[in-house]
Amino acid sequence: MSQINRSAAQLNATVLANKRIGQYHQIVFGIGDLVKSCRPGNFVAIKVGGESSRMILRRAFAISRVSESVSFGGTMELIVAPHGTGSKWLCSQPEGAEVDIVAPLGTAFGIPTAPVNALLVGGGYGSAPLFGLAEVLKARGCKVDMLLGASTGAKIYAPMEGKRAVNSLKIYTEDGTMGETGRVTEPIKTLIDNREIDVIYSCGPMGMLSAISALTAGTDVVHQCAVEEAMACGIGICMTCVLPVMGEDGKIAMLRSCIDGPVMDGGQVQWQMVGQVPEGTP
Amino acid sequence: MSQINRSAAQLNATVLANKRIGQYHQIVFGIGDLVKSCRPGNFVAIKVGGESSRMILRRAFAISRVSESVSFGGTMELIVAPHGTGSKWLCSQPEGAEVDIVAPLGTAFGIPTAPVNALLVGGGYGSAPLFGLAEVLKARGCKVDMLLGASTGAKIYAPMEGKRAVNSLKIYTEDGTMGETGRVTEPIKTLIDNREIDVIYSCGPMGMLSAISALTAGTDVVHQCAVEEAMACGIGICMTCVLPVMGEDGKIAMLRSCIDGPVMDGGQVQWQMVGQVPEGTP
Amino acid sequence: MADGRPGSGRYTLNTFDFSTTLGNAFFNTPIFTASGCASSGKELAQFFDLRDIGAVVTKSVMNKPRYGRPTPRMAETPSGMLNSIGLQGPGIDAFLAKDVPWLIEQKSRVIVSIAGETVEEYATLARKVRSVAGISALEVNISCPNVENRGLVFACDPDASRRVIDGVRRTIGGEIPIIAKLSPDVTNLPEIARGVVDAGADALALINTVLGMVINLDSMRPHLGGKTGGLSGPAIRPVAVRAIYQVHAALPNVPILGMGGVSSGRDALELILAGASGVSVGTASFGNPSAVIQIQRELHDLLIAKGFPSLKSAIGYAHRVEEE
Amino acid sequence: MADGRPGSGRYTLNTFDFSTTLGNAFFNTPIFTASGCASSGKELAQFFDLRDIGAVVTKSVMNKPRYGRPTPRMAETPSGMLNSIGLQGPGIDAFLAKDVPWLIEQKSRVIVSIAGETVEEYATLARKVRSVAGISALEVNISCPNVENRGLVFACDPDASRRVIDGVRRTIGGEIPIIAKLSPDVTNLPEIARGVVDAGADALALINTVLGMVINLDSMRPHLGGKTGGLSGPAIRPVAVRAIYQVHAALPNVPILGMGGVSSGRDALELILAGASGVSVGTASFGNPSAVIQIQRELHDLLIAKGFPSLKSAIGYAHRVEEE
Ligand SMILES: Cc1cc2nc3c(=O)[nH]c(=O)nc-3n(C[C@H](O)[C@H](O)[C@H](O)COP(=O)(O)OP(=O)(O)OC[C@H]3O[C@@H](n4cnc5c(N)ncnc54)[C@H](O)[C@@H]3O)c2cc1C
Ligand SMILES: Cc1cc2nc3c(=O)[nH]c(=O)nc-3n(C[C@H](O)[C@H](O)[C@H](O)COP(=O)(O)OP(=O)(O)OC[C@H]3O[C@@H](n4cnc5c(N)ncnc54)[C@H](O)[C@@H]3O)c2cc1C
Ligand SMILES: Cc1cc2nc3c(=O)[nH]c(=O)nc-3n(C[C@H](O)[C@H](O)[C@H](O)COP(=O)(O)O)c2cc1C
Ligand SMILES: Cc1cc2nc3c(=O)[nH]c(=O)nc-3n(C[C@H](O)[C@H](O)[C@H](O)COP(=O)(O)O)c2cc1C
Ligand code: FES
Ligand code: FES
Repeated sequence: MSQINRSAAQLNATVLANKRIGQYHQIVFGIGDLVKSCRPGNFVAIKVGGESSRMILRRAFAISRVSESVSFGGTMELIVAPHGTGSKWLCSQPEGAEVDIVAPLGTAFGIPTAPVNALLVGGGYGSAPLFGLAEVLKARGCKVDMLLGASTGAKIYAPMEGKRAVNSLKIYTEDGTMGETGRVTEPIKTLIDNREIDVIYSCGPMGMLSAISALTAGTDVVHQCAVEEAMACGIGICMTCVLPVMGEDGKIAMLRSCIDGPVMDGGQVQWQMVGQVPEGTP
Repeated sequence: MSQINRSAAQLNATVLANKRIGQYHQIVFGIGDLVKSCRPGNFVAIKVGGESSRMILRRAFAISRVSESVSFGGTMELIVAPHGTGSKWLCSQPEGAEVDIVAPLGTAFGIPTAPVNALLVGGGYGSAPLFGLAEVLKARGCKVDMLLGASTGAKIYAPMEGKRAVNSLKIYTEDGTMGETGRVTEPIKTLIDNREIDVIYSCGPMGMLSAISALTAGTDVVHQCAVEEAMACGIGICMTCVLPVMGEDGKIAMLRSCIDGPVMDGGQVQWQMVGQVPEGTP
Repeated sequence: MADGRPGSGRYTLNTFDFSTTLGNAFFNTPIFTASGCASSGKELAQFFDLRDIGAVVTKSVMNKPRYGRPTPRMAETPSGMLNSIGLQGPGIDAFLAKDVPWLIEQKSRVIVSIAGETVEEYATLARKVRSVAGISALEVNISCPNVENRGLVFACDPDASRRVIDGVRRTIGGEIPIIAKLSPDVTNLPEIARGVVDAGADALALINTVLGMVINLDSMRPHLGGKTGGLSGPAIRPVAVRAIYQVHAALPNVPILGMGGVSSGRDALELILAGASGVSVGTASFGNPSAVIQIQRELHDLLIAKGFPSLKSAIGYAHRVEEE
Repeated sequence: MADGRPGSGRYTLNTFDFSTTLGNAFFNTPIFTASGCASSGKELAQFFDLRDIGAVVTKSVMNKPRYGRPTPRMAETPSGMLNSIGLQGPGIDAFLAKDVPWLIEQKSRVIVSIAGETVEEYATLARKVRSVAGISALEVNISCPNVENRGLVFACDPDASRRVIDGVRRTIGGEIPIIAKLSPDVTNLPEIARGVVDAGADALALINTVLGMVINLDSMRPHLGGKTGGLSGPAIRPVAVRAIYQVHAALPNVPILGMGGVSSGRDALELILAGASGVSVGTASFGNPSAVIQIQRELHDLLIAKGFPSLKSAIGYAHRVEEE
């Protein structure tokens, strides 16, 4: 049997809670034993719009957290921005609704075997998977600092509970409505120059990931980023979600961000070429 | 301004009640003052499937009854068979849901100015508009007898309250699970021969309407029937719902059952040619 | 900033120019009904004032009265529908005597759509239309079977298309513009378009329905009385956008009346950016009797929100070459 | 009751014959993946056993490795989607060395789909495929731009289509059947079909995607990196049914692998009644990773419920002439 999608299963998950937090919805699903296969960085693909919907493709969302509780069994939390018709539909699902999901999908953040100094950088709802990641890193003895940014305060997702797992948390908004005014990438250069961090984990808009990659380029800092490309299938069969990535052989390949990602090595992604194809294509 | 669709309005109607009755759903909508324009025989066209539905056409349903109450204002009742995706969606709408309707549409049953002996014949959910009609006829001093038929008892719709308006009610089912075993058309010949009735009002499957027209042909009995043809628009603009009908000029015309019907003169409809076009078509 | 580039909402409701032209015909707004989806106009008058929209495009009329095709004439399909009406209608004489005067009385702009089975029939229809005053344009629906050539649809045959338009052009003179309505079911749409423009069409209507079929799973035969039918509605919108974009790229100076699956202002804008000078709303009216006027309002507000100074500045805007 | 007529459920799971053939290739079931919608098979193996379906049709492979088109490569449309992948792939050598052996090891039936830019490239690909054992059939995707003729898609040009198939036929010999995959974007599909059959195609695959476009309302330019894309999904099902019905009527003895918007057993049956001997499931797998196997189960049960003694007896049943 193939190794691709090897933990993935399709199931009807029940909405256990759906709460508005700022401009997002925090939605909790009952997914039973599937939580055991979910790792920080993985995502879920959700069927939207109900039975007779004209929307035929699933929508992808990062798994924010999973947990197991006595009363609900395994649960999975998503942080969803009501963006277009599909995500708005999801945000409108009441408690008790059943939703068709495929999970877990994609690569996970690599967890260091030894304690390291980790910087977690999240943009907008990109912070969602970082809190679960912080817990895992913390358990491994890592020092975990977090930077969150967004255009405005209502787009910062930073739950109280989540903050326990981080050593420090700093927030940046472009309009200054929360935390510092400015971009989340601003303090990173100093942190790198001062050799305060060994690895950066990032999740957020492609521009942010690209900017971080530029800062880590030529340094020893490892940059693991969760990319976000439009996906038609989420399971590797359609080839719509590709990114140019430098391979070990020094050649650029168009890799599928759904199965070779979403977590990728930021240093290998050819950011300047995203949305293009490499030279020399027939 | 045109006379076509002249009482029709489009509005969001609230579902006030939705109750299963046998194989049907009795659904009551709040439609306010629009009840004043609704006549027995008119129908309503309903948008189904919600915002992002792949169903782009409205579904037609006969208005079963309208009434005005102090607590709910004007209400409209439909009897809906869960047939395919659209009608099932409608049957699944909970109390409080808002549904986009266009009503009232189409022709109404003609009401005699003098008291007559009327026979009302309903097949399946076709009985729905007949009870409202019975009340109007009764108020005009008519004698109202009713025959209802269906393949099986669960498909007979005959509400308690409705029976008050009729002098007699006889039920026929093909499988004998309710009333007499047999077809609703069986007793009609005798009633006509015995000159017990002046006018037949019918609503139900096309086969039933056609059979009644055959029985009234050559007699003095007027036959007003509510036909049911697949309708794309319900308002006269698409020409999908046509039936061959003999005009006063002795020529056959393909009339739109949504605006020249659903109530038509059964004696004029060219039943043997339904689903065909008249000879001599270019 | 150059003319025709969207700014940032500087244009207001008052200064915004919503008008459009197709050949020498002027319309206050670019939103029209689609032929066959508004009958002769009367039926929609209950839902909005016909004067408020760009024009009523009437159902394609033939020379003689016609019964059309047997029922069933429609089948709903995912985000679309098939129809096989077969051009049922009263014939051109009754139509010009009754339906057109009513529309003109309402002060509605009228585009008459004609359909024929021979090149000769089209010319006859054009001659009759010419004799009536008050018509803004003539839409020539050439997606009809050519009885003189094995029933091959005119619009699928470059030569037959040209001959129809040529005959119409010569009959009607230069008074009212000719809009040739094309079928997307061809290998090379720009070629057909170029042919009819060379033959005298002032504008093009794109697209007619896409040929389709549904098998009824009860009878296990084709569901429609006419077996095949025309697919319309949102399902075909990407085909319409492609067709308009392709033809506008090939013939940038020929105005296009776009249609196909438009059911919101954003859909209409998509067709306009692709190259349509006006947009007809068809199937959407079946699901929503007020669709035409609602779409018009949405388009108006959207154009202003996007910062276009006028409808005209948005036409074909997706083709611009300058770098942002 | 004559053979091939549905009875009333007399056939049970045990006696029902679900098998089909395309040319001389035999398949246990008539449900396949669609080229480009299952990659090379591995990705779906988590969701069902590849041995259980009729065959895996692999993504069209070219002679050389290929990056494909720039992103965005997809746009969702009402009940459909556009794609513009541009045949990204590893090239035939790597494909035959790695992907095909894996599938054969899984005991999956394999149909290899090839795509080229010249008549010569198709022949080269066919020669390479011929050298590998265990392949059930060759699907020749001719909906590709012909670099030798102004990028005109092979499948839109009767002559170029014929030459491709002729070249493949002569290279591959008679061992495995050739399935020519056609585009619906042509004026006369039966003509193209007849041409490729005359040139040696054993079967036809109908339909490839329909050419479409979406304009992005933010950038106000074509949304896809490749500007136009192929429309697939339920939106195009009526076009697929029509294409299959038309071609089966014209060439009743040529087996058809049908596809286009199939997302349930009832959809698959529609295509089979129209004339398909097998059905490929494409876009439906994107929305539902188990779609192929679920559709297969539903079709199986539906055929039995309708009283067909075998899959074969349902093929083209909508064309029957006898009165009921
Ligand atoms: C790996 C991954 C993880 C993600 N995690 C989250 C998350 O945790 N929270 C969250 O709110 N959103 C997340 N997104 C983005 C989310 O998938 C889109 O917001 C959503 O698909 C939009 O669908 P729609 O119907 O609301 O919008 P529409 O714009 O109507 O969607 C139309 C089509 O475009 C695609 N699309 C639109 N926007 C995006 C986008 N930004 N990224 C990818 N596809 C898009 C849709 O999937 C759909 O196919 C993630 C995306 C990816 C690929
Ligand atoms: C004037 C009129 C009055 C009606 N009154 C009632 C009523 O009171 N109660 C009731 O239960 N039903 C009534 N019907 C039938 C009802 O419209 C159909 O059952 C319903 O449209 C089926 O839609 P669906 O999506 O459930 O089925 P589907 O089969 O999925 O519908 C597919 C398409 O076919 C059309 N269609 C399918 N069946 C019919 C049908 N029998 N008649 C017309 N169009 C059909 C649908 O409108 C739709 O466009 C009436 C129909 C008409 C024309
Ligand atoms: C029921 C129906 C009838 C139509 N009749 C005509 C017609 O008579 N003449 C014509 O040129 N187009 C006719 N059309 C095509 C429409 O004018 C339009 O080109 C097509 O439906 C695409 O637009 P839409 O998706 O907005 O409906 C008809 C379409 C439908 C759905
Ligand atoms: C993302 C995607 C990629 C495709 N790639 C190919 C391909 O490589 N070769 C091919 O012959 N067809 C390709 N197709 C077309 C499909 O095989 C199929 O013919 C078409 O999508 C219609 O079927 P569907 O509606 O079930 O998807 C592709 C379709 C999609 C959606
Ligand atoms: S989303 Fe389909 S391959 Fe990645
Ligand atoms: S349903 Fe459209 S004309 Fe009657």
